[in-house]
Amino acid sequence: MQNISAVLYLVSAVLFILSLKGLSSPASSRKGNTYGMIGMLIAVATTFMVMEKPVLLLIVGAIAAGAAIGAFKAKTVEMTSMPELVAAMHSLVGLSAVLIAVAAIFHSGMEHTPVQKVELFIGAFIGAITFTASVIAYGKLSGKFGAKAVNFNGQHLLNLVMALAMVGFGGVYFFTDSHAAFLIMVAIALVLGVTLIIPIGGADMPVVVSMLNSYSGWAAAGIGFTLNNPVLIIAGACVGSSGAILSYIMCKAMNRSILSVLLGGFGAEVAAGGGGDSGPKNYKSGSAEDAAFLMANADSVVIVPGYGLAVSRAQHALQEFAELLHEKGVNVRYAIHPVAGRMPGHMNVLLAEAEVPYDQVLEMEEINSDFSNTDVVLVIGANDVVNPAALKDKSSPIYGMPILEAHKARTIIVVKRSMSVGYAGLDNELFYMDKTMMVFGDAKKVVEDLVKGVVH
Amino acid sequence: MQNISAVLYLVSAVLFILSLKGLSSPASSRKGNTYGMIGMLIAVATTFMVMEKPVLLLIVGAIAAGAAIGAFKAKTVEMTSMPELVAAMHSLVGLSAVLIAVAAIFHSGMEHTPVQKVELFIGAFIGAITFTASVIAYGKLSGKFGAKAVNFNGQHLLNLVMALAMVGFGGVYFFTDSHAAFLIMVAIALVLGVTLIIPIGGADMPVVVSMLNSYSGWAAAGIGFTLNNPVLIIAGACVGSSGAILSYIMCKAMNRSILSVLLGGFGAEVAAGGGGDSGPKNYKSGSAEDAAFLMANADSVVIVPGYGLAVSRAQHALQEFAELLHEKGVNVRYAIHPVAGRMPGHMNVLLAEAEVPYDQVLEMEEINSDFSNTDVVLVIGANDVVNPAALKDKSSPIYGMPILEAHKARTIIVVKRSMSVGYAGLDNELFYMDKTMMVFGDAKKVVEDLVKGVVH
Amino acid sequence: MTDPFIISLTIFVLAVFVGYHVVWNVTPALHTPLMAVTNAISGIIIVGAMLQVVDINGQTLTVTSVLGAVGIFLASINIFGGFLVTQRMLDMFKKKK
Amino acid sequence: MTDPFIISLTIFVLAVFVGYHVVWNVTPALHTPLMAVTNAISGIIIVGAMLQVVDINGQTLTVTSVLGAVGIFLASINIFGGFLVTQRMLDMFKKKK
Amino acid sequence: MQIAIPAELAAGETRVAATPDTVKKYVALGHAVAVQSGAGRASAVLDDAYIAAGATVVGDRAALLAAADIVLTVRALPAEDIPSLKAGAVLIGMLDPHRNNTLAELASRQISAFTMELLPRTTRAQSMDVLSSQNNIAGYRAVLLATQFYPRFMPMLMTAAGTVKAAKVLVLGAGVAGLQAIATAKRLGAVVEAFDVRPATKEQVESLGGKFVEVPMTDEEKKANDGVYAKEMSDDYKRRQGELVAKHAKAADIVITTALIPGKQAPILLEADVVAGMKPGAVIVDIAAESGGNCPLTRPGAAFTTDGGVTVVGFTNLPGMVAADASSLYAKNLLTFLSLMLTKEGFSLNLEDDLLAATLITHQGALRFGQAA
Amino acid sequence: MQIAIPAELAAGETRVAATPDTVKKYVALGHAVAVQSGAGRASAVLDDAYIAAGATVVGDRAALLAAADIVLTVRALPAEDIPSLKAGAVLIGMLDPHRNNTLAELASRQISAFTMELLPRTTRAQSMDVLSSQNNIAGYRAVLLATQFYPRFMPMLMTAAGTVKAAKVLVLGAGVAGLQAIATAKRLGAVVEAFDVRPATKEQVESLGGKFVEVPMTDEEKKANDGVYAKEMSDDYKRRQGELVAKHAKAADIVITTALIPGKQAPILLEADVVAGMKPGAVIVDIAAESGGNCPLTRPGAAFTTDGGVTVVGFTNLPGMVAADASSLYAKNLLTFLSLMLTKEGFSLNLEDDLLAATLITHQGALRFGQAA
Ligand SMILES: NC(=O)c1ccc[n+]([C@@H]2O[C@H](COP(=O)([O-])OP(=O)(O)OC[C@H]3O[C@@H](n4cnc5c(N)ncnc54)[C@H](OP(=O)(O)O)[C@@H]3O)[C@@H](O)[C@H]2O)c1
Ligand SMILES: NC(=O)c1ccc[n+]([C@@H]2O[C@H](COP(=O)([O-])OP(=O)(O)OC[C@H]3O[C@@H](n4cnc5c(N)ncnc54)[C@H](OP(=O)(O)O)[C@@H]3O)[C@@H](O)[C@H]2O)c1
Ligand SMILES: NC(=O)c1ccc[n+]([C@@H]2O[C@H](COP(=O)([O-])OP(=O)(O)OC[C@H]3O[C@@H](n4cnc5c(N)ncnc54)[C@H](O)[C@@H]3O)[C@@H](O)[C@H]2O)c1
Ligand SMILES: NC(=O)c1ccc[n+]([C@@H]2O[C@H](COP(=O)([O-])OP(=O)(O)OC[C@H]3O[C@@H](n4cnc5c(N)ncnc54)[C@H](O)[C@@H]3O)[C@@H](O)[C@H]2O)c1
Repeated sequence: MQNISAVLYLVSAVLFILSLKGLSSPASSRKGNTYGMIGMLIAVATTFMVMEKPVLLLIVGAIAAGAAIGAFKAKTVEMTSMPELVAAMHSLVGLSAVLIAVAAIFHSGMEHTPVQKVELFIGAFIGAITFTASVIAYGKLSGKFGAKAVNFNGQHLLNLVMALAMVGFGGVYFFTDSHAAFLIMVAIALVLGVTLIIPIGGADMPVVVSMLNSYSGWAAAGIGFTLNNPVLIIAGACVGSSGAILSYIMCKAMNRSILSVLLGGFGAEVAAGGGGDSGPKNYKSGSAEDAAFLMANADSVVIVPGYGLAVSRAQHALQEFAELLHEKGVNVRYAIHPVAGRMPGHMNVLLAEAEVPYDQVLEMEEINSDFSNTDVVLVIGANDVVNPAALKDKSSPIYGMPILEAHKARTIIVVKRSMSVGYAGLDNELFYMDKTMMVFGDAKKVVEDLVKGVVH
Repeated sequence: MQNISAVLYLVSAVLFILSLKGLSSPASSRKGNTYGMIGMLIAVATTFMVMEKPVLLLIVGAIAAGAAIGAFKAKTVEMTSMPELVAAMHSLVGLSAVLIAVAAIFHSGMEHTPVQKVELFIGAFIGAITFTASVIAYGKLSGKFGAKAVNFNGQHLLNLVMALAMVGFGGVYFFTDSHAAFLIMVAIALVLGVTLIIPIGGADMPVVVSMLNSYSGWAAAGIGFTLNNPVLIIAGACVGSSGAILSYIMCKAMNRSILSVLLGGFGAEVAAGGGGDSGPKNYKSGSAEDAAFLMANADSVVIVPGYGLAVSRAQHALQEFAELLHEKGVNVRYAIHPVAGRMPGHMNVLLAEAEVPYDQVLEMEEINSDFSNTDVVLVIGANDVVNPAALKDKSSPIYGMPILEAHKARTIIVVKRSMSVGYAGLDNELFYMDKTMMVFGDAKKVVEDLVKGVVH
Repeated sequence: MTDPFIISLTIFVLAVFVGYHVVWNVTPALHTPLMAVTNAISGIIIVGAMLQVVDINGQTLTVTSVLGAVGIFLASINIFGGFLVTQRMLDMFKKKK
Repeated sequence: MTDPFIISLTIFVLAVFVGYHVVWNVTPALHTPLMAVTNAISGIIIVGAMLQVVDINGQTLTVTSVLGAVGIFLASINIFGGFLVTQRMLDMFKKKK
Repeated sequence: MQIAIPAELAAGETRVAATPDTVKKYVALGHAVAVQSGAGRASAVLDDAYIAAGATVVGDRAALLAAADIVLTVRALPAEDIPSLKAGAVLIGMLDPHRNNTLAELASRQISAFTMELLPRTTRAQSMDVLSSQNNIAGYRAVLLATQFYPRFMPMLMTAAGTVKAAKVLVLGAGVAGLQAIATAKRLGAVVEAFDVRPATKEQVESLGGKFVEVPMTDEEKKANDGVYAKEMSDDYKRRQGELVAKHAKAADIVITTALIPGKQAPILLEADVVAGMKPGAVIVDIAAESGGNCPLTRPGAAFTTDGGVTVVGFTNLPGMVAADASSLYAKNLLTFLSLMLTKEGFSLNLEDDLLAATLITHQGALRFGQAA
Repeated sequence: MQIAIPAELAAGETRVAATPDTVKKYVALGHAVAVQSGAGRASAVLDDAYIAAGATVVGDRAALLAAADIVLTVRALPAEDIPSLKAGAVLIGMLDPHRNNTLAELASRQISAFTMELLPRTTRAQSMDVLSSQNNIAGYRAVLLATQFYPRFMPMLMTAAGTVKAAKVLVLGAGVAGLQAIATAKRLGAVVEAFDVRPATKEQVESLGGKFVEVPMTDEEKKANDGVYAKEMSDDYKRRQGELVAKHAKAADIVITTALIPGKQAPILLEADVVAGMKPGAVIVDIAAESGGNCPLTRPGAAFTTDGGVTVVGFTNLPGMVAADASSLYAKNLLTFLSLMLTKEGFSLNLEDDLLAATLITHQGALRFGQAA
């Protein structure tokens, strides 16, 4: 019995590993999710099997209630509030860890060894921090509360003092078995979760959520130690380490150090100067990898080159990228604005150098009506020639110039070095559209990264 | 005590993992090796610690003797016979596994549980197969014996019969504890090791060696199960699985299926038709990744383009590759033979299309004296213009034509689709030189792989 | 016999390695789904919670069992929510042949 | 208590995963050094051999202990040879800044 | 409205002010177009093509002009044509107002004359900017003209009979013409250097793969040349520039000069002694020949070889050497420009529009050009 | 030995048989070189440059020839020069043996005359192969010549004044000249198609980014054209070929014909009626003009425009239009060829050598050319 259950737990742990593995590439991701579900099913079933005298009603009832709520939330949540949902759910794991620890403490039929006490202590405080921190993260992400980063003097000192107090009460529990000390310790940890997270800005929240994810894994592993349950240990450790790695990867992609994220104060919202009008406007910026993924999964991509392409002489790399997309079955075309660049036919010269076939190169009149059916427009080093102000804003100096109507596409990716203006010296509202993603950097560098992102 | 040793074993297992990890990239490889050594030291020291009543003299003596021989071999072996040495050493692991199993069987102070019996059985037979198979592999690699693939009818049937017999004797041992049965089982496994390996050709030996490496890991893990020793299990399993993966990777790189390698019969020596003279000649062929690694680690690379570059229109990719090498600090130049291609200046036209800077493009007279100081020459789609026969063979129709003296370089990498001839219809002895590696494939495809190999 | 803690530790260390390697090459676009799935998997803590919901000396409604049940409830939300939401996200990536 | 075999199995399975992932991205040029190092590591079997070389009922030179000693000897060749030869190979890859 | 396209009478003028394409558009707008017979011949447009596009072909030039409400030309009409024009007619072309001595007469005959060279170079004006469209062609043509006189290969070639070196091309002035010259020379495989007084051109030259020859500039000098047009520079700057240009010119195989300052004599960039120091076989193409040339040796309209073996090419109508495309771009410029005034079958002139105001040089009897300046 | 380099007297011949580079080599070998004054002028080589290289410059042509052991020329010497030659002297050049009527006299004066056109096209001979070196230049030049007459742009350009389409270039015959023409036209941004009877050229054309126009061929036909030189084809094949070529020519803006069959009249590839169907403004450059032309309309040595507006260019000395490089490659070819015979300060003729045997057309009083055939 004991052996069978151990094997079953092992099977479920392996399924969890395969699940994580599956989720690391799009092709296998669906299968990965299924593995995870099966693993969970096996683990729960096995637990039923090994339990002596379970209070079945309570268990089944709790599961049913949780399942209903979870499934409902999952079905109804809007895709855009996904990160909030994930944050909210982390808080639940944290809370359960706390509850289990407390439950174990109050488990009158059990004596705890010193090692187990330490384990319970660790599980409880990590769980508590995870719980409140996740709640705050949820608030920040959903915009419900705390979106602004809160910084005050002595913040780090305060945190340190609390952490010490927490350990102190843990020590008291250890030596006296005092339930009260344990609960105080938990309470301090709950506060600590709040104070640790408030200085971090909304923009860094995804990293924080991933960190909390990692914490919740460690908490589960901690509980696993206490209960001497390998599936908890393995699943918890996998989640813990993979969450930590994921945070690290995300920081790297955002070009931030993980330390500066966690210490807060850097994560203020990105905002642009704008044309002096209506205050700073928001834009979204993404990595070349994100952009590559979007384009590789599009049906049609239109590339709008401009003077910046010429400046960075990225034409060869761009052609290579377009060819790669083409091989993946994406319909790729180039749209050339008559005054793109700095001399008549500037873009043609570049594309000819890179041997772009003439039939992929379209004039403005040929392509303009197609933009609304285009999945992704890649605007690369162009600015004025895609400025919608030319169509709409009578006061604009370029009013009346026909433009490439990139703003009509489903998604717009703009590659340039900064938010600064082009030849005509005008701000471009295209950059601030909801469906626009800015990818900052020298065009050549970015395109090379796009190539890597697609080759992968 | 027990706990301390377990922790130390764990530490040593972790060090082994770090060691393997380190070895997977050149930058960390040296560190990886050191980790491995430390891990081994800890494991051995810990074992001393836990042993009750060890026969110290015997142990230390055996270690000292082994160390002396091992160190001597390692210092004196020629770099070119490295694979043989590795194969030879595998045989030792296999043999030790057998010996340990037999020793355990004869360990009069111990009773074995059924599970342990199975484990001993598995450890012993895998070890035995590893032992003899490695000896044969060693023979094939060193050219001492058995280099030819041996195929006969009913080969697979014979193997099957022996395997069944082996399992049968294992069964007898299991039920009767008969030492004799166990020994017979081992003897059959020893024979099986030979018959399994003889049909496999010399060219596939590296894959086989890697497979045997994997077996030796499994054997160690098997012994670990018996002895309930986690470090043996972890190290053995890591070695076992990594060896298996490595074999798979190697097969993929050679474009072979692992099954066909292991079933043999495909692995006949590669040989070329030659000019009808002196029988088939041997050449070495490698993957684009190998070539990329060689060039990325060279100080100087000279690229010799020929008509094949033009045919596959690989010039842009080639330029990208050269630029990547350049960024890595490699001195890259192009050497243009006056009649390369099919029209005067053919190569110049191509390189100009790809915007290769003129100062990287050298004439034959400028570069010929440099070849002997060049680490790697990349001959890409060229043939006649690097044919040494033009210099040496008075009977050759191209005798007297000056050539690019690529054969003087330290390493030559030749990219072409096959061993077939060029414009002048002549065989080229450059391709058969010891320091030449052929990389087969369409030039464009190969160069793209080279780029990937360097970006990695 | 070795202390079970040490064994747990061994398993723990190996699992950390596995977790580390398994996600190392994840595509950026899968960050969110991956997070959701790991979140669901961390719901494995339900096992711990279940083990608390036992009849202690004949009593079914102890502090322990109730707290455990709440834990089960929370973890279940997590498990079902996590896997199903991942499913939904993955459905957004259309397949190409 | 769970059967030690199951625990060993758990550890074994995890170790297989680790081994698998750890070498997955190895550079081709490191195939041979990697093989040599794994070879040296598989010399860990020396631990098994050592455990045989004990005084059994006061006897030091039993079949078991001698066979064990031979095992130690062979494994040592392996260990020393493997690590040192790897060292030599790695020295061939010169460093670039 | 009746639109007339006379043949160009100026010597060597091969272009024409309307192509079948633009004729079709005018006709579609409800206007009538008459073309002088043979007007398109030198631009590879036969009379039949005009007819097919909906125009009438007229043999009698005077009658053609007399009937027209709008006359489109490339160059200014010769004086003898002016009496034929209808009073109040609109005349559009590159009328060369700085050197045109028929303006008074045009004014007196109540002609509304627009000259395209004076179009402001704003973003909106780009599609009517004849200087851009024609200079672009000139830059392209200048390089091909150079190859015609250059006794060597442009690209580097390594052949069995030896290696030929790539030509070194130096482009002076990196405006529209200069940039296109750089692009064309690069295409042919030459090694290209370029120089301009405006610092902004450095990036533009490099964006085409050329190397920029940089004369060190003070910050004020940089600022002064921040605009679209080049300014006259200080003597000190000119000296420094002269030395540097001389050094690069001596190493060059082909020099293409394009420097113009609007309305002024072209600046001298290549002194006679510099030319004397150039290699035998070298070629200079002076695009600025028409406004005096950037080289004092330039003989406008001709090519000759100096004693030192340097060929100086001063042909003046480079766009005309690519007549068909030059005409079609020019005609398209005019079409866009006219669309500022043409309504469905009618005509309206809004002098608030800066493009119209700037180009209108005679109107309702008044001479508007040169009055403000 | 005394080597003489007379000036070329043939009309329009701008090349010269030695350059300062090769002169230096001859002198270094211990020979004396005399150059007729002004011989290099048209190739941008001044007399001073020869003197600097170690030659003497001689004004008197007859004296120059009379003193020479070896005479290097580009074209055959005019009949009046022959009496000046020393008996037993060696004469090397492109002597055009098929049309040269001075051969008998050369033989009778005991001249050893080598004609470079007859050099076998083996791998070893490549560095002396004047046909390759000069045809290569002709192919390059032909494209530039076409741009000179073509009234449009070669590359595609999208500008504010409209888009200009890339020129369509059709190259007929993809030998050395044809391939270089393809490369040059591609460089300029044209869309290039090419056709040749030899199937092996398909891959070569594609290797330069051109599109091969394929006339379906039977296996025998393929086999027949497996060699280096084109063979006369069957009438049926010619009909199929004619139709296909006509179709592509009508769509083309520029046609460059290069098809030669050695020693024969050039094949007709572009019939008059095909030319009539081509677009106005189109240009035909017939590199084969000298041996009759691939187009019956071609006027060797001249360019003219048909009534349909198609310009046919039949200039005959295309390499001579890139005189400096043509001379330097030619001179290098001669140097390599001479090195088969020149020893340190001496001379030895080995008739076993296939290269010498094939090119020697008069020797020791005997006329060797045309005797075997
Ligand atoms: N075609 C002609 O004949 C001609 C002649 C003269 C003027 N113009 C004018 O030029 C403009 C052409 O429009 P356009 O859209 O091509 O150019 P643009 O409006 O000048 O915009 C170019 C953009 O490229 C970015 N950029 C510059 N270098 C870059 C690099 N290395 N990597 C990435 N991005 C880079 C710049 O943004 P960051 O600085 O943020 O990177 C800039 O906003 C029009 O206004 C037109 O009127 C055209
Ligand atoms: N330059 C001239 O003017 C001229 C003119 C005529 C003849 N030739 C002659 O041409 C020869 C030139 O020498 P070369 O070394 O450049 O060429 P080559 O001797 O003809 O060799 C070219 C090699 O490229 C390989 N190749 C062809 N297509 C390929 C592809 N797509 N990918 C990879 N490899 C490919 C072929 O081998 P696989 O089939 O195995 O791939 C072939 O052996 C000389 O013999 C010269 O005399 C030159
Ligand atoms: N609306 C627009 O955005 C638009 C349209 C067309 C042109 N332009 C700009 O107008 C500018 C002028 O174009 P252009 O080609 O008609 O100019 P241009 O023909 O008037 O002059 C050619 C070039 O010569 C340079 N030059 C003048 N004096 C010089 C000297 N002493 N030494 C060296 N160089 C000297 C000028 O700076 C200019 O670049 C360009 O910057 C062009 O990009 C803008
Ligand atoms: N030693 C060598 O390896 C070497 C050296 C130089 C040239 N060659 C080869 O010699 C060959 C001939 O070179 P060339 O340029 O002097 O040839 P060429 O000038 O004699 O002829 C030009 C081309 O016209 C083609 N042609 C002939 N009749 C035709 C017809 N009716 N229709 C279409 N095309 C026709 C020929 O096939 C040839 O390709 C080439 O293949 C070249 O590669 C070899």
